Amino acid sequence: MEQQVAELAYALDTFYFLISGALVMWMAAGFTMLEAGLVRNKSTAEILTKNIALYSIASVMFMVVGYNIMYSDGINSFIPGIGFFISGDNTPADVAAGFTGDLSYDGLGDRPYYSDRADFFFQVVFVATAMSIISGAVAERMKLWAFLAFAVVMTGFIYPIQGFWSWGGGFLDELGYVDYAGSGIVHFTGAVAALAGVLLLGARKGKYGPDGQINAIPGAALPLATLGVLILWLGWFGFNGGSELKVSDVDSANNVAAVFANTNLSAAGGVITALIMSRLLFGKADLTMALNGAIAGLVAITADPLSPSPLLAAIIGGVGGVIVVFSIVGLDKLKIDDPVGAISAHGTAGIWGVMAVLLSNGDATFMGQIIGLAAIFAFVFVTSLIVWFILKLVMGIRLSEEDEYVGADVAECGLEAYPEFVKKS
Amino acid sequence: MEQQVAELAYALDTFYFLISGALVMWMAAGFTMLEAGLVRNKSTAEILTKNIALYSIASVMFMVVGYNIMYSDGINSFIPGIGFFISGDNTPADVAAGFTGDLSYDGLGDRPYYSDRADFFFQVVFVATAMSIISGAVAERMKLWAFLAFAVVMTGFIYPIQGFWSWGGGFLDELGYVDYAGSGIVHFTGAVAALAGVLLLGARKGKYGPDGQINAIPGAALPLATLGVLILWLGWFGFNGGSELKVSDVDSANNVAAVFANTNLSAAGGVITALIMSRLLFGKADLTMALNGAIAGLVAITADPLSPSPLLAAIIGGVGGVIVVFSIVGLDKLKIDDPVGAISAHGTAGIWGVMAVLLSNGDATFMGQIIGLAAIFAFVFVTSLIVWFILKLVMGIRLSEEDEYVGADVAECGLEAYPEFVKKS
Amino acid sequence: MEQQVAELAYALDTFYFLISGALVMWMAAGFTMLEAGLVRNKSTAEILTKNIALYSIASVMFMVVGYNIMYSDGINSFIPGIGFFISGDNTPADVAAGFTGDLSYDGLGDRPYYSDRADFFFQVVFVATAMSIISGAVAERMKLWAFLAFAVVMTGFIYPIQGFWSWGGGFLDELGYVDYAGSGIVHFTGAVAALAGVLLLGARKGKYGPDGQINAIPGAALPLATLGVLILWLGWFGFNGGSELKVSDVDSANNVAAVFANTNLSAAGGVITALIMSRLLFGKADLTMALNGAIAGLVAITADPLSPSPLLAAIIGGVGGVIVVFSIVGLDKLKIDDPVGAISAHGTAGIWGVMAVLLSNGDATFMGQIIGLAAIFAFVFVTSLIVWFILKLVMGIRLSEEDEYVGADVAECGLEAYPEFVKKS
Amino acid sequence: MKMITAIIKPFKLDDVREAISEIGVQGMTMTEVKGFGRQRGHTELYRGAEYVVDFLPKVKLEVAVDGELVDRVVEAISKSASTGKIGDGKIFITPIEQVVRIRTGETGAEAL
Amino acid sequence: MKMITAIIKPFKLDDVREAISEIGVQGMTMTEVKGFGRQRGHTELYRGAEYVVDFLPKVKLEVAVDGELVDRVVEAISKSASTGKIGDGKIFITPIEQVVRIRTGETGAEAL
Amino acid sequence: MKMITAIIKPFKLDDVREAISEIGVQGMTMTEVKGFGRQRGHTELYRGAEYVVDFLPKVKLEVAVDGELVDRVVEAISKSASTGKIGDGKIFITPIEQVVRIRTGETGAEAL
Ligand SMILES: Nc1ncnc2c1ncn2[C@@H]1O[C@H](COP(=O)(O)OP(=O)(O)O)[C@@H](O)[C@H]1O
Ligand SMILES: Nc1ncnc2c1ncn2[C@@H]1O[C@H](COP(=O)(O)OP(=O)(O)O)[C@@H](O)[C@H]1O
Ligand SMILES: Nc1ncnc2c1ncn2[C@@H]1O[C@H](COP(=O)(O)OP(=O)(O)O)[C@@H](O)[C@H]1O
Repeated sequence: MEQQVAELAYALDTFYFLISGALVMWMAAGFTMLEAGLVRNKSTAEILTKNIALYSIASVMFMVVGYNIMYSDGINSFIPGIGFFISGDNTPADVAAGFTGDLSYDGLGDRPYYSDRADFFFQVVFVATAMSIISGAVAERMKLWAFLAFAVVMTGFIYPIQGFWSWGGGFLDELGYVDYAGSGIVHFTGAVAALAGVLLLGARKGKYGPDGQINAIPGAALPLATLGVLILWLGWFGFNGGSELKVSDVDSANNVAAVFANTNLSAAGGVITALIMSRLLFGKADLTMALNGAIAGLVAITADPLSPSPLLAAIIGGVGGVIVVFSIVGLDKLKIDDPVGAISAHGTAGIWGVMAVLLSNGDATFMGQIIGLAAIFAFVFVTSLIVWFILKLVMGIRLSEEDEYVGADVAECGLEAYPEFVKKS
Repeated sequence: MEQQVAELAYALDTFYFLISGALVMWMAAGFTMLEAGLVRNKSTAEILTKNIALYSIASVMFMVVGYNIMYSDGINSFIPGIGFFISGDNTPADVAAGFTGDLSYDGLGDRPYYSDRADFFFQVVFVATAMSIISGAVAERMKLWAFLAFAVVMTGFIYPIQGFWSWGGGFLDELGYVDYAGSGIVHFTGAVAALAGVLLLGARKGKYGPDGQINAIPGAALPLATLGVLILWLGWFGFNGGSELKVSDVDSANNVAAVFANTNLSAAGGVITALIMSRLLFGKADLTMALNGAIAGLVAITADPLSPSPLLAAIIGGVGGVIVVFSIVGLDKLKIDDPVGAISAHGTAGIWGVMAVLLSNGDATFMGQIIGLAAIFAFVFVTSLIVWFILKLVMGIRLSEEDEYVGADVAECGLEAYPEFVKKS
Repeated sequence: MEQQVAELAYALDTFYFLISGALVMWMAAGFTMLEAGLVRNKSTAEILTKNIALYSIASVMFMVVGYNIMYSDGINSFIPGIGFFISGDNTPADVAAGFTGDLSYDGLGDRPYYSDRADFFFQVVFVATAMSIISGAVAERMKLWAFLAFAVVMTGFIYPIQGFWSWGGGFLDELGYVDYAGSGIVHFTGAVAALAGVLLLGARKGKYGPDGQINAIPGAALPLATLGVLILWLGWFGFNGGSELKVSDVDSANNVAAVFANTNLSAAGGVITALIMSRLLFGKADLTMALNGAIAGLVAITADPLSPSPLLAAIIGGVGGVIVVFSIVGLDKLKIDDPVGAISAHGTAGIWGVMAVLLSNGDATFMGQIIGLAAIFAFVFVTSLIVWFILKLVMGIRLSEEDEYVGADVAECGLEAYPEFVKKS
Repeated sequence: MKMITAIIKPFKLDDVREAISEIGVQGMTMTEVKGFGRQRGHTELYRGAEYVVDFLPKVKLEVAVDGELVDRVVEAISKSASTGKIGDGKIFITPIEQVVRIRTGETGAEAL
Repeated sequence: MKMITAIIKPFKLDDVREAISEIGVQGMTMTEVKGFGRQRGHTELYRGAEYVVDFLPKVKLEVAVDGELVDRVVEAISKSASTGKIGDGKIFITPIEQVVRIRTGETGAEAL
Repeated sequence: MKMITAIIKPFKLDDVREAISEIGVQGMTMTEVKGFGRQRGHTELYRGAEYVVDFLPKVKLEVAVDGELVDRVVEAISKSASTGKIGDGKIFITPIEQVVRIRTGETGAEAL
């Protein structure tokens, strides 16, 4: 029976991984809808195109090279190795070989306890998530093909290299940097690459007035934006829930359950505080702030959705909801134009999330967390800036003024997102 | 191996719970889209705000106090106890302790067989469902913050108290009231609270003419409403499928499978009959009736999705689809204005569902079902009415006439759901 | 413990089936949104009605008779038997009886290893998928009730009969036709029935000009179309992933994982090549082509998502993405008007998928694959044509010119999909 | 023959239509327009940034009437469209030289 | 110079545009409007409740033409817009005192 | 009193509004229209099929002004709406016989 029990556990963990991965894949739809709802009509079809294309590019690039960089043996703990394509999977014999009769995490030893291919699938959707964050921040003014070129480099190299540092066994792992499902490794990374792009790209025309005034450019379809956030919320159960990496024993199952409950509560906390903040600051219940609040809550808990009590999880999310509102207003003051609030929700809230680990997780150290953030920032910002800059020289990254005025949809995709609806000019 | 098998079963049941709960969470998106599609443009952003906020409030309030009321020891079988926050989880030792080598439900004894935290997560999304029902019925004219205040009381106290009666081991449980996944406990409850609110609130301006005529106020975006119903349909597999509470042995697995198949067929039956009814009564295939028919079918089967044969399940749903059409038309005659048909689909069809248990489930008694409905109605209606009334006195529950004319979006949220689209005035 | 392990495996496989089936059910929402996004405003509510109604009819008809045809004993290997309604499920004793202690597929013998009701549920959503394909191709000009009448025959008889040939143990199965999850059996079948309908129905008024010009009729809401494709993408993990039919041992689990990864990569490949093709051919990145490319990639891998390496999977999808672009342009040249590209994405790409099996699966033969396609085409085309023709005689299948001009929404459903938005005339 | 063009508040449309119909005018054409005038727009905050709404939604009604009816129609519109608050709108009277009913080819007052 | 304003059925727009272009008129301006007239709206049922559609979608075409062309344009519109059914619409002719082409500052017939 | 009707490029709306306001004109009415003219539309490809966009989005501004202001307003519009490229639009001047302010019943120049 031992073999059977080991196989069943392997099957359950693999299935759990795959379902988690499918939920994370679903986040691609969440970002797509969120961004399509928060840009203007005239940039909607292009942002849709960008999102479905970036997901596809991420999938292929990570298969071709990224996965093998991130989980390489590594030349040293800073420089990963390289490899191509995806190799085979475990055999029943591998699985049975080291089985000690103990299903718990500690009893695993070196034994493979889930399918490698399932692991690849789960990882591939993470890199797509990081890339999705970027498309929103540079929306409405960046050239489609320049963006997709950046996606090739980001998902094939930049993300995997920094991912190697923590999850591939590199120096951040050794240093004790704690980041359960990737507040820093995924969300902050995406936000930093976005920031580099936005700085080079500049703001949308008309966003900032000549005498310093900040003009609102309302999103065209808030139901889609709301749907997007609810999709992300659902997908996040896979993102965080799957990051326990095991469900097949009592402790792991309890952990996964705690992660689900905390993830939900943190998002809820973010919504509530962001809504209250916007009521206090602006006098109205700004729906888009509540939406960003939800994401901020989700990002904030992602660095450790396991250790906090449910109450603390709600508070961590709640603080995230406050932070995101101030961050959005603050970035606008700095004339950093982020149409969907991605840099605030994934970046600023990501920083908070990484530091909030210290509230409940004894394994984390202040220095470890700070160094983790600094390393990610330095590496991702510099490499992204270089890549954006090269693209700028080679093909240009910004739409011509006329194309921006007409809209990326007609200029880049040759069609309109809502051709039959009469729109305000 | 015994310990391992017990742990694996625990893990599988926990995972099944969590996935079911995630599907139920997804119903929040379903309600949001359904309601956003069936209100007018000018109330859309506000209904989105309400939905995401009510879900968040439900999550937090149930964590803070609701869960501990619903599953308290109880002062007696009418009055539950109270407690706060969520406590720890089972240990591997607890799980192994009472393991008899029998995985079936009967063999469980007192042994915990799934994570308590997963149970909390599964329960928390149910209370959000009940609350979501209400937002649709009071849409387009209720003040945002009054509604959210009601949500605090409903999800923290009213729902948990009546939930205690059946699912927490209170007097309805003792009396033999049968309600598998909550046609009464969740859906009828939501509809009754909504009814109390609507009665106090009155109809939308222009809905009923001076000489008794009933004016149609078409929903602004039927694709969103349809998406919402399909989301609910999917989520309901978690709602009903998870309510078996166990999947880890042959009988439980078969039961869960039967619940999935029956839930699907009942919804299908509801669509078909509602569509035919609307063709017969109105001469056209009214899509919105088909949508309400799907929900009515789902609600109707929820009180017992296990006992009926697949054919009977389709019939129970089909009757639900007929009932909902007449209920919608009937409530309009009574000048009870329910923009999305929530009271009919969850209330009237909920009554039918609770009584339809008698068709196939020998454990249910006519008196037990009737008393269950009566108790829920009496308690929820009276308490809700009181809360709505207090809110009316304290802060007012209805938008000013001008705000209602301008629309809740601008009045309450300071933005528009579709700012760039030209709309009919 | 043997009994327990067998039960646990049974439970896991049943749960895996149900979750896979739920994901496939979700594809109904995908088709609905895709089609609602690609038709014009004035046909949107009707296409929504068709989609929710066809899914319901498929569910009921397959329960009443289709399932019993498809999985009948068969009069011979061409003519299936008939039967009605759904019978009972396996008992714990059945499951335990033949348990050899070997969980692998080969060790199963005749032993039931998952719930029959779960199997029914999984199958029922497949027939709905086939039917969904049709609604898009005949959109904007077919009468609602004629379409629904066709759905009754298609889901109750035509699909089950040809399904019997391969999956019910009929002659295609004997002949060695290899079609893992149904590129041919489901997708090509749907496309062929659609083609028959379109040929009888003719093109939408204005689609083809008098002197051979082809006029574009842009879809009204591309965000919905994109959402639809992302929903389908997610649902396809259930469609292909569930078609392994087992997850509970190491080999099966690895297979399911490989299927997930390959399905994802093939879709990604289709997006990338379709986007590049549209850039090369039309000068712009046509989003709708990228969307059809995703579906073509998914359809193409469906005939064998297990044997190809990840790289080959991406290539198979990539070829699908190229094929679909040429197919769409080609069908337009033949004046075959398919508003959503269903015949190309499911039919042409389906043919490619069935033949692409030969690239990696040694069990498939050229003749077997060809005969499979030919048999499906011949049977489905002829029977569909006859049914469409009878419907044409009996009730008419095409909207009157005036109704088509006004739009199916007002003509058939008596309402508008977006009544408040101002639309271009 | 005159064209009476009225810019009114959207929610008064039904009242105005009824008032005109009562006088016996059988047709009119309505356009959704945006008005800028003494009734100032408002400033909204969206994500903390300002958002000025200058142009307010108005409805433009065009009614072609025969000379003798002009005054009565103007009066009917004035009364039914008035709320007494700023932004109630304007009525413009302009000359029409000829009218043709497309269906019949009728011209002049008969074409109305 | 005259302004010819035609209210027509939306699906006739292309025919009318072609008919006018053939005469040599080079420009026109189109507005989506709603018409109320002898062609009555219809009553729909939505969820069992009545729903009166009073105002029907129409297209308003405005064509400024020099005096001599007026009759030919009116005739061209009349013919191409006619279906013979009620609701075909009207043509109004009104005087224009001056025209300016913004780009060049040209005025009068040259500005058209 | 005259009605000045200008067909302009949509993105010039704000400039034109400001230019007119500066002269002291207090009100105007804006309509979204589609223009057909020398500025030809373009052909798009959608799924490989052609798609001609004939009518381009324009904005129609209607400004009623008292006689003396007419020239200044026309000039202000001309200047502020001009890009020098084809399609800049036209200005039409037509007579108004009477104006009424609905709120007060004022007529003539006072009603503006
Ligand atoms: N000079 C004008 N020319 C054209 N339309 C005008 C003019 N002045 C006002 N309007 C229209 O009339 C509407 C109401 O005018 P406003 O000055 O706001 O209030 P009131 O009508 O009470 O004086 C404006 O929104 C605009 O559409
Ligand atoms: N007196 C009027 N003033 C302005 N527009 C009118 C008038 N009468 C009719 N119209 C416009 O002409 C359209 C057609 O008129 P209607 O009376 O329905 O049919 P017909 O043109 O065949 O007489 C109306 O929908 C309306 O837009
Ligand atoms: N004869 C006309 N009558 C009415 N509107 C016209 C006329 N000619 C042009 N227009 C309007 O003016 C706009 C600009 O005209 P166009 O010929 O394209 O360029 P330009 O104004 O530079 O000559 C057109 O889009 C149309 O709306």
